[in-house]
Amino acid sequence: MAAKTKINKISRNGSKRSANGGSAAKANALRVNQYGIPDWRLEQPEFEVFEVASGTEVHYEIKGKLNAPAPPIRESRYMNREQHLELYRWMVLNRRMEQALENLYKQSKVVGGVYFGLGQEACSCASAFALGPDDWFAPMIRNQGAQLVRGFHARDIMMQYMAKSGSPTHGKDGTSHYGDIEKRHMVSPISMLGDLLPVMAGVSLGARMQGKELACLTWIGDGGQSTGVSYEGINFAAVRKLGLVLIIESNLWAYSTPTEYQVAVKDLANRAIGYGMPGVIIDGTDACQVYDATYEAVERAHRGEGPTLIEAKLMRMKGHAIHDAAAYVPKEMHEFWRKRDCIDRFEKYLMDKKWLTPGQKETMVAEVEKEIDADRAFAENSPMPEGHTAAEGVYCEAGCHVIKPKYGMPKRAKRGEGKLKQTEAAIHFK
Amino acid sequence: MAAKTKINKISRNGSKRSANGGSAAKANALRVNQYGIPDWRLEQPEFEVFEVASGTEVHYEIKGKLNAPAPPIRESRYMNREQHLELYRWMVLNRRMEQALENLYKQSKVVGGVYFGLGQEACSCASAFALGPDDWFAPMIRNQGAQLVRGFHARDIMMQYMAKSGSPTHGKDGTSHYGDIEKRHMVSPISMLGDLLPVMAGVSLGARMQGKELACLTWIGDGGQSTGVSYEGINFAAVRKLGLVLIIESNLWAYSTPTEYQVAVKDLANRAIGYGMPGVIIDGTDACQVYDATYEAVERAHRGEGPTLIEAKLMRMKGHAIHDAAAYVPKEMHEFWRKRDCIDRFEKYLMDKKWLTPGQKETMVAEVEKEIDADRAFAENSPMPEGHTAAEGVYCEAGCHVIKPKYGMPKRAKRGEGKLKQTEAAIHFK
Amino acid sequence: MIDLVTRQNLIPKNMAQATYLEAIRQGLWEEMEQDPTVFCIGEDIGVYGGAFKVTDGFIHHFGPQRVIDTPIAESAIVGAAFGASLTGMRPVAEFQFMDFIGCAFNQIVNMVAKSHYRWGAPAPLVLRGPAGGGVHGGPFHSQNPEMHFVHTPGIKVVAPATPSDAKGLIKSAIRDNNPVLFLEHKFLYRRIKEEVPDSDYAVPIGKARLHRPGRDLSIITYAAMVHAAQEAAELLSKEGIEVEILDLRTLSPLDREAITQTVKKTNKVILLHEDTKTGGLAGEIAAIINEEAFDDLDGPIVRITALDTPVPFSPPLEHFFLPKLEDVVREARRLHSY
Amino acid sequence: MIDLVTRQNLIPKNMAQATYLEAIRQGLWEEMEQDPTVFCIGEDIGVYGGAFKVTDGFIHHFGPQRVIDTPIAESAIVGAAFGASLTGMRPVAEFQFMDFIGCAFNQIVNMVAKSHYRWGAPAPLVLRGPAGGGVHGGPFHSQNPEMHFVHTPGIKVVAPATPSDAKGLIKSAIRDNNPVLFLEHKFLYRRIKEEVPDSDYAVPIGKARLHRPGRDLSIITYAAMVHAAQEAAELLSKEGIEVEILDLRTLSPLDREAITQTVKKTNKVILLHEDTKTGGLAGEIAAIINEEAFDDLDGPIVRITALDTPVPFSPPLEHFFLPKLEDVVREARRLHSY
Ligand SMILES: Cc1ncc(C[n+]2csc(CCOP(=O)(O)OP(=O)(O)O)c2C)c(N)n1
Ligand SMILES: Cc1ncc(C[n+]2csc(CCOP(=O)(O)OP(=O)(O)O)c2C)c(N)n1
Ligand SMILES: [Mg+2]
Ligand SMILES: [Mg+2]
Repeated sequence: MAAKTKINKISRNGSKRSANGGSAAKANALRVNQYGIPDWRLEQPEFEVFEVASGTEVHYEIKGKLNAPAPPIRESRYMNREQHLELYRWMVLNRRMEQALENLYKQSKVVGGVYFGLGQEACSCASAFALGPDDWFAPMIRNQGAQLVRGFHARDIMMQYMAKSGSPTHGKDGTSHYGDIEKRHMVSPISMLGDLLPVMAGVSLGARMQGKELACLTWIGDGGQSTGVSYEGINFAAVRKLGLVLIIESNLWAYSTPTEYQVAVKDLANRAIGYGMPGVIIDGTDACQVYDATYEAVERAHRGEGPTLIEAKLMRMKGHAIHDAAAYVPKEMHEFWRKRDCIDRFEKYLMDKKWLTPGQKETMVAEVEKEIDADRAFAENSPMPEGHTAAEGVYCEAGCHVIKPKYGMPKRAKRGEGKLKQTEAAIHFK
Repeated sequence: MAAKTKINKISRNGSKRSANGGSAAKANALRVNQYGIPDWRLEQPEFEVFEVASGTEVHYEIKGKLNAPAPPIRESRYMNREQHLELYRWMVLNRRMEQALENLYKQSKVVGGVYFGLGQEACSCASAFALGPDDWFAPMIRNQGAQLVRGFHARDIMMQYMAKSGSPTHGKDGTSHYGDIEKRHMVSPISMLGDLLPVMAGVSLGARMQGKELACLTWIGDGGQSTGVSYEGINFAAVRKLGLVLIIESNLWAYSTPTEYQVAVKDLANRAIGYGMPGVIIDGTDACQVYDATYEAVERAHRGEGPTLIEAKLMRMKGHAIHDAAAYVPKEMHEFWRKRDCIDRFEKYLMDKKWLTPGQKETMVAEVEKEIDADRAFAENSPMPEGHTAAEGVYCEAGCHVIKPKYGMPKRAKRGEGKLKQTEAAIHFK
Repeated sequence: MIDLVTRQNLIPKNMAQATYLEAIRQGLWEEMEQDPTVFCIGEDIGVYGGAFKVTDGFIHHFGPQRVIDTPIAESAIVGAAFGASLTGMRPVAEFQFMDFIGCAFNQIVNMVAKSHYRWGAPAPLVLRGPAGGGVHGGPFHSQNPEMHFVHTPGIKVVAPATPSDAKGLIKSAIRDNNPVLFLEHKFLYRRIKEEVPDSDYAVPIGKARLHRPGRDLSIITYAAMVHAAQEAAELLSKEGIEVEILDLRTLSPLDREAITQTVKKTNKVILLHEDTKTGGLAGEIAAIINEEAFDDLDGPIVRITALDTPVPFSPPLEHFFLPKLEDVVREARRLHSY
Repeated sequence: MIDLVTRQNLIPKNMAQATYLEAIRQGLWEEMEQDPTVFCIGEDIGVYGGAFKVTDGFIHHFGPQRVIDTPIAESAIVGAAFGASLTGMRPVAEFQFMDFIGCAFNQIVNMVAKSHYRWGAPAPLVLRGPAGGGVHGGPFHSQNPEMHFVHTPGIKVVAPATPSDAKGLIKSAIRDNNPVLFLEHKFLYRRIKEEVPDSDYAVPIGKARLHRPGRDLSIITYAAMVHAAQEAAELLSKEGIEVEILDLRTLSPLDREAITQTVKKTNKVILLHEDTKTGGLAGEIAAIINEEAFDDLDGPIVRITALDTPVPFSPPLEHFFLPKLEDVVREARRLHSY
């Protein structure tokens, strides 16, 4: 059998690529940081968090230019008018749904706590909105907006929190801990931060074997990215040029811990250098930047060129979860970021452009509220699961699922006929 | 109680520091890589490893400038003549001891396999040699030289391999898997790669609480540094500015896996940028570079300024362990690096300087051989452990160890008298 | 000598009411006051005082050098604690939830637990944090990880059921020269309260506690299930069935003597735990009883445990999943009449 | 229906001699030939063929796309395998040594094992690699990690003792729609050889195998210890003690019926395993026997296991540590005359 010799250059982000890889990510870059990482932001906020220890007490303070005006929105290079408006609607739905969740909580209709993405709606919605129809995603707790954008309904999320039988997990798990591998291609997160990263790399790997280059979007916090498994997952994706699109949500806190105690580097996007993959810094409160950066990363993934690390700078505007008043956060910090609210600014941008009028907004909000009301009613009226179902579903039993390649049967390598030969080589322990 | 307010700026490798932190590491840098990482090497070898897949077979090939002449040794800025000679002796002892181990293995006197640091003696010995007397270290399997430099004897290592009762672990474990927290301050490695990194950070933390700034030296392979725990440990050290001195031994292979399939970045030292700590690239076959870079990192640790990442470029000159003929390594690669042998080049350097004559060398080698012979005889004649001791020592029982702070009782913070108050705050799950 | 005394006997004079949570706080605080080598390390334990507020206020009193917030990196936390312990410190590392212990599994099992055996380095550290369910925490905030460590030679495992034991055992854990996994049952944190000695006292590791003496059958259990057993015992007592309850307190090393003694006394035994069944502690105890008291058994050893599933989130599911009072009562009746 | 047949009956006509290692290789190769969704992922499994050469030659035949060398990152390996399985692939991930499974513990236990229960996503993947001692591998190359996963609902655990079972079970593991931990005993890799069917056959997961029928007492065991039991049985047979040996083959789910059946037959039972004692599988089986066949027991259940220590390196220590032939013979005699 004539053997055709194929030479695969092993991927290595060596000298041939420019400083920060992805030419796509670079095109738009007006500015790069000291390591050549593109920084798309129109404002580089300047402040630092300090630990202040008096003789009897320890707390955090902030110093810096805290009354700088909010920056404008950066023009999108990829979204058209309709997309802007659709995205705006998702962001409004995201926020209003979370307000509804807060109310449900206050009415004791929720089991456990509630998590919010307040101030981060652009980061959740615009990124999910930039995915192609077949692409996969895996949200974290703050990315409830992404779930809406990708086809779940407020009621699904409400029922998750209310532990209802009709929830996507039938009450087995709560919050954003659900998924769908059939239609919406959402991988369920688990609580342990970072474990999704290699999983999403693996989704890309599996699809590639079936001839399909997917973008696999996930998010991780500035805190969560400290886990070892995050590193393992990103590195693996970089080595195998898998379609991981990773957004690091640098929201300045991880529960009560300021990023200063999480990492010693100012821009987490710098870690891209060490992985040998492109990184980019964006303003996570600017829906257009989030969309465009994700869009380019998705395109790159579709071309099979490998992963992208997007660092979105923003602020967690509530406590870790509903029980947490975030008393440890210096007040000025919330004030500074409130002025940078992603919805307010996007709305103003759309109105300035005359793409949205106050009247249209009112109509849209009313529709959104109606949708939420209907979903809330549905969720409230749906039953709790029956106890005995707790015993079911640990294993995939006969007939429960058909396993088959989603994108077609992988092609067999055309290689020598080769039969299995006995192995006689030396080994480590005998 | 008058409360004196102390403001601790949280460490963050922000804009105030220059591109790659450590000014010490920089002083000597004639050259930096594209990200500003100092590169002390006098030669930047140019080659790449390729995976070649024919129709019936897959193997690795190498392409590049493979007949470049070996670079000279870089003048040390810190070692004097005696130190050069002492270091040379350690390297010779390191290599000859490993040859003795190989012979013992061939005579079936060793239990299990044997690991070698052939070609990496400079990296093991010169770094350990740069430590201060109180500093700690934790060797990996290839750093048997470091153990000799820090006060263990060839017989200790031989008895570890021979599983003798008199071995440092009394036969409980083998190879370099032993330690000493009393005198030599060596932390025992475990097989799982990377787990030592947070441990060494913790040693530095514990000592700091006792008022002592230690340098804690450890090594990790270009393969081993892919583990998540490596990342967690380095990041923690960077955030808390702990005295971790980390040498990444970029020896181009991890067992049979070329670095190209391990990481997508060319210089692992670039990861220092993402950690927010200084990184430096050295020629790991140049004892002077290894010594000087470690010396500066140790000084930095002693000043309490934090960790340093040293990437030593070199080549694993044998298989993974004695059973492995390394048939997967392209031959030219061994040839290329054989010309760069760390002992031959250091020896020539010393002879060129007239610090070492052929006669002196002969005497020294004879002494070393004598020492090894004596140690081998001792090890061979020492008994195996008695079976029943297998049951002993799982727990530290009364009287077995006295736990006390090694560097003095930590000072109590002078803070308010404060009594424990009841806590009533909201929590996550009730 | 075993320590089969009722709780009351253990408690010295100087006492005040404290919840299970406050009792742990007291024990930890007192040890930090007495011994400057003790320090705390974990996520959000400093200014915030920990997710459950176990170290609330500690940073103010002991300073940020001794109450250390870390990155989210459990393997680094355990590794750093171990490293510090090698220099003679006594670190107390918090897992925000015990469910996250899997993220440090290798570091605990292979680095820490084997260090004394392998190379003679003691690791006097404590790994502590909230475990257990019943609070609708779902699959990742309700786990009982004890068996992974009961099955790991070199680390001790403690799981107190009462405030007094919680305080006395956290102190013993800190003073122990071995690594100790200290499992705090989060369901109990603020639900139970009792008189707890103010003064310095400690409860020995490795000793079970006779929670309730009885005649007819024994329930061997630990942590939150002690209270389920107590409820059942009170109900059964009305029917004339007198249940003896043995609270193991320490899960590794197990108090074989106490286990044997109660079996020899009542000849019938129920093993009750909140952890899932297969591979759970009940199996180990069943084997011990077979080894030590086979001829004393007047009926089969009965296991009552959670189902072999992850911990489900929804209240009716979690209720179904967990061992229930009615299970205990039913099985006790059945065994009594065996 | 249980499957209490002797080995011989299971084996179809078309046969050739194969070692335990070759049998695994055959099974894996055949599945990869038959099903293009099966692929291998792990450290040094490609050009090198794996530390023990299980995948030797695979990369040449199936290509580097289906035999993937990874960075040293066990959590990434398991995570990526799981991710790929979500797209309908059937990944077979190798741990270079099973001792390193602790580095992927959280990913396995919390991501993979709970996925079907929590959100209905099946994870048809196999985690395989060499486990077990007796080769002087020391504390980190000899471990038996089964119990961590037997105690984890949602993952199956398989541990074959013979070449035929190894081949038949690796095939079943790959075809299973659930995650399966496949433990290869490295002591057996090249030490045992037998006729193994060439053709396509599979051994069902969840079924024990009657390795040797007997009358007087039962030894329930698995993996390498099956052969120790066999040796003991041959010795004891000369004394007129006829030992029945049940090879569990699958450790999770356990074949309760087969266990019960052998106990009901011989009324006396020894539980034998290489894993350490406390929290080992013997405890679980003791509890099952108590539940299923308490009244059939004519003597205490005897456990023979390794010591509760790490696996020591030096041969005399490891010998002392491991269950020994003389232990089995001695305990069998004692139990026989109970
Ligand atoms: C491995 C792991 N350790 C600890 C936790 C507990 N925990 C949940 S969220 C959180 C903070 C996360 O911070 P970040 O990743 O920055 O996300 P953010 O909440 O800011 O969006 C912590 C510590 C966890 N979920 N997983
Ligand atoms: C966590 C973990 N996974 C796998 C192994 C098996 N293993 C031992 S050494 C080795 C290769 C190490 O390569 P590298 O770190 O580059 O060191 P080198 O041998 O090149 O010095 C592997 C895969 C291990 N020891 N630990
Ligand atoms: Mg955050
Ligand atoms: Mg290497």
